[in-house]
Amino acid sequence: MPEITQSTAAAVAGVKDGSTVLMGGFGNAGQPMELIDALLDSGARNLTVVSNNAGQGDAGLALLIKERRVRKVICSFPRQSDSWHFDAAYGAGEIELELVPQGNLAERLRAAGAGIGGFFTPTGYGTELAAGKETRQIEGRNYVLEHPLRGDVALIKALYADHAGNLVYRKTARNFGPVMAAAAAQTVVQVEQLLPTGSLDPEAVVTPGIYVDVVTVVATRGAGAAPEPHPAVREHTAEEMVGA
Amino acid sequence: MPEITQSTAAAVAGVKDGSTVLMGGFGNAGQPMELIDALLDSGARNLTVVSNNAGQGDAGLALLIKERRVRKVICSFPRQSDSWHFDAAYGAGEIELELVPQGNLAERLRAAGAGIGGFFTPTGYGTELAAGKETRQIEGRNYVLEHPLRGDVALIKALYADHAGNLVYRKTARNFGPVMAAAAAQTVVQVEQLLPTGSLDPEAVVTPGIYVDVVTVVATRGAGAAPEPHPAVREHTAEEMVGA
Amino acid sequence: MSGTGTRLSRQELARLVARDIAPGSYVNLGIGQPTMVADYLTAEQHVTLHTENGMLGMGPQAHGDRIDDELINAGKIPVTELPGASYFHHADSFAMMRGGHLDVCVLGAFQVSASGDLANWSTGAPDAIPAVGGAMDLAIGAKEVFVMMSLFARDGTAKLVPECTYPVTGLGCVTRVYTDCGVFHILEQDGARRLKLVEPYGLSADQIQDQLEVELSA
Amino acid sequence: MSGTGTRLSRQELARLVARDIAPGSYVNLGIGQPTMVADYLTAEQHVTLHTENGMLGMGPQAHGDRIDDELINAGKIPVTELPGASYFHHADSFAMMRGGHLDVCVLGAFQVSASGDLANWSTGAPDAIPAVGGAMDLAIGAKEVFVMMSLFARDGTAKLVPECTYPVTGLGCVTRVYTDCGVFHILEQDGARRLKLVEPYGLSADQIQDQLEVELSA
Repeated sequence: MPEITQSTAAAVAGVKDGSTVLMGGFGNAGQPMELIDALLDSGARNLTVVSNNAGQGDAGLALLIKERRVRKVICSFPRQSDSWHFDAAYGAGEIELELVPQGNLAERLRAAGAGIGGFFTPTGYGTELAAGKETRQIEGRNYVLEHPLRGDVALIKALYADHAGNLVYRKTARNFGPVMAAAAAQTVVQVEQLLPTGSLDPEAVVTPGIYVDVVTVVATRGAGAAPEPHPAVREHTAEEMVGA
Repeated sequence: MPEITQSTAAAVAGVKDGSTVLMGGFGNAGQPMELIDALLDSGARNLTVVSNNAGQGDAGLALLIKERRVRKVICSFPRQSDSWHFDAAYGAGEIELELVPQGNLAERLRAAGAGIGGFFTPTGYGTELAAGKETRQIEGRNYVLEHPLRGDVALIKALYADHAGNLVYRKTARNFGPVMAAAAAQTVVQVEQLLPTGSLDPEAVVTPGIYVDVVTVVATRGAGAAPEPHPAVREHTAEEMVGA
Repeated sequence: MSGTGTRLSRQELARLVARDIAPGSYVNLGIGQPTMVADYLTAEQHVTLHTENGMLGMGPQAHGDRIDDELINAGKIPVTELPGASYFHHADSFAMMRGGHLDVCVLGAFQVSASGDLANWSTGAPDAIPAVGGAMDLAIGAKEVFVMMSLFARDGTAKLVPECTYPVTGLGCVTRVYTDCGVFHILEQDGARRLKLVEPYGLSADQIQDQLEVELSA
Repeated sequence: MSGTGTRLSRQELARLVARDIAPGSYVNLGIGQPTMVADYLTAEQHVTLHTENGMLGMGPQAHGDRIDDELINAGKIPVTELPGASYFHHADSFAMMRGGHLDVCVLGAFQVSASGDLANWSTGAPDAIPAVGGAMDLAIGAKEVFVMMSLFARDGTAKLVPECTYPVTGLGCVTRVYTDCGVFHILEQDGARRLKLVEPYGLSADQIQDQLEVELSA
């Protein structure tokens, strides 16, 4: 059963100086912006951030980098037209970058959640990004050995949670959420709405509640806005309703 | 776009003598019984079958084994109270058994579908089932190297398919279906009902159509029985409907 | 550390295990005797049960009209679904186990060694058909592995042993052993694992020590 | 093997690629020029588009009211959803690519070698911020990798080269190269990869051969 909190500050309290933080999102889709804002306010520094990108514009991860709270970024695509804060920090030698092909990033996170100690991937074989890594030919194909990528805390965004912590996402905002939720010691999720246990159909749950430690509601689509239909949300009977 | 066939015989025509066949199911739940019956009728022999169990009672895989069509079984749990046909074949030395811990079986299938060349798993380390296998200590924990398990054909059972081949399952009958669908060169699925494309909500699809090659309808719950509600099935508008 | 006057029945043992599961835990109960633990979990404990064939939020065994052949547990017994449940495929289910996300797994055993090695999948009989199922995944996956077994086999030999003589399921994985004669904890101390008797039943601690070839830690 | 009198425009090139995609294919179109291929795919081709940020059944770019910040493609451009679509997470999406399930992937390139090595992620400039995204996964994952590029760089040097001088994205992965001056196939013959010009445009086959340092196969 996850902890439910109304405070984004309380939600991110598990992030300490020096923590490795997994941040969901692909571009802005699925980026837990309000949790990252709270992390900025928390003052935590010397962070290692694992995320697909290295921040955009003047918001979220970009601001953490601007404020030099991030020691190292592990990502696949730091260079964007509006990644000026990362560009500046990198140019000044004030941030470390570990560049990982996007699928290896996703698979390393998946391995961390799945208890896999390492895996042979064909992606990156023969390239600069595999330099120095162990390789092996298996059945005539060349592979690189990659290792799991674990987080102390994952900050992700989902559409709905129930009180048991089950999550569903919305369209391509799903992206890294499910694998990061399983790869961190503590998973913090911001959702549009929190529903009673029994409201999400077990066939359509994407992230089971076992992976979720803290839930906070951030209605980014406007407070009081009616939630849009989602196939997982079902009409619930009194018998099925648990929690509130 | 999968091939749609009304004939289970046509559906399993891709299985040849000597094929490796992945068979879904955990016990009877999710076992594609009618496809296996068609496979028995096809006369294909010298098969390698990958499945969690080695057949039960006098049906499905048990009959294939009884008829000595199966050269080798790769499974986690062949010994059951009613696995007499496997017991007899094994006792007579007429079937080979590769015993794999259930989670390694699932992960090897997953690796095959995901293009992973091998992976280090803690499961089985130090046991008879890891005898002779490469091991490695990673960050203080001991692991065994396991390799992908590919099929020529997967035979699985789902609840509904749409004409694009998207699948949803029912309760614990989901089990090995999704990983086997991705691990075989050809995936054949029997479903209760085939729905127009656009009927399954994209948020709730479990197996995307890209993994499905042949679909056949077998109404095991009684022909003409009304399908039970499933969260993925949506009211479709004329605009959304494609196919028939 | 005071025991009762009598050995524990299977029901009493199940109640004891249930009592020791922390509120809010995610738990997998193995096939056989461990399944009985479910009967003693209270609603206030908010324990979520996992079954490795692809479900969290498993409810009690199904009877009568509620039996559904496609809603079964790992022992292939029809079960029910509780509010907050979820279904997932086999690779995801075993990733959940292997990845250390379950708090407790309760298993039966043929033998447990003093250092927590578990033997519960094979008697090593040469003519037996080997079958492992999810035993090895369960053994190494959960944060805590509780074993339920009788302390002595029918022939009187102890099942808590210096080294397993049956084929092992996993090494150093058991954290607690619940037996009819007492509860044992296997604790990591100074890099070594020590076996400690925390609650004797029916026999005194000294009587238990006398019948074991392993040395109990103080 | 007869070409037209003029080099191909980018639109003509996109049309050519679209024509060569087999009906019923699952296709990933890379960021930039490859995206244009979508405009020339016909409904009768029943091509299903994949975007690596977690979707099959991607529709055209979204405009106006249909723009949804949570429905974007790999280039972070708002797109639409077609009937039969499905969403999945990043690990599943890249498993789909790496596992060889996509029929065709279309990519841009800085250079392609005669043996099908691809260089499209980095110019190797020492002061540039490196960024790879999904390029390396796309390069090695699909059954066929089509490259779209101009045959010559702005400085006139050929981009079809004996060996890539830019950092490679993947080795031996490209199967076809679509350029303004012609279409090349990279074929596996007798264990070696051979580069074959199948359709010249604007230049004759001899003229193209004269300007390349790689030998074209007959």
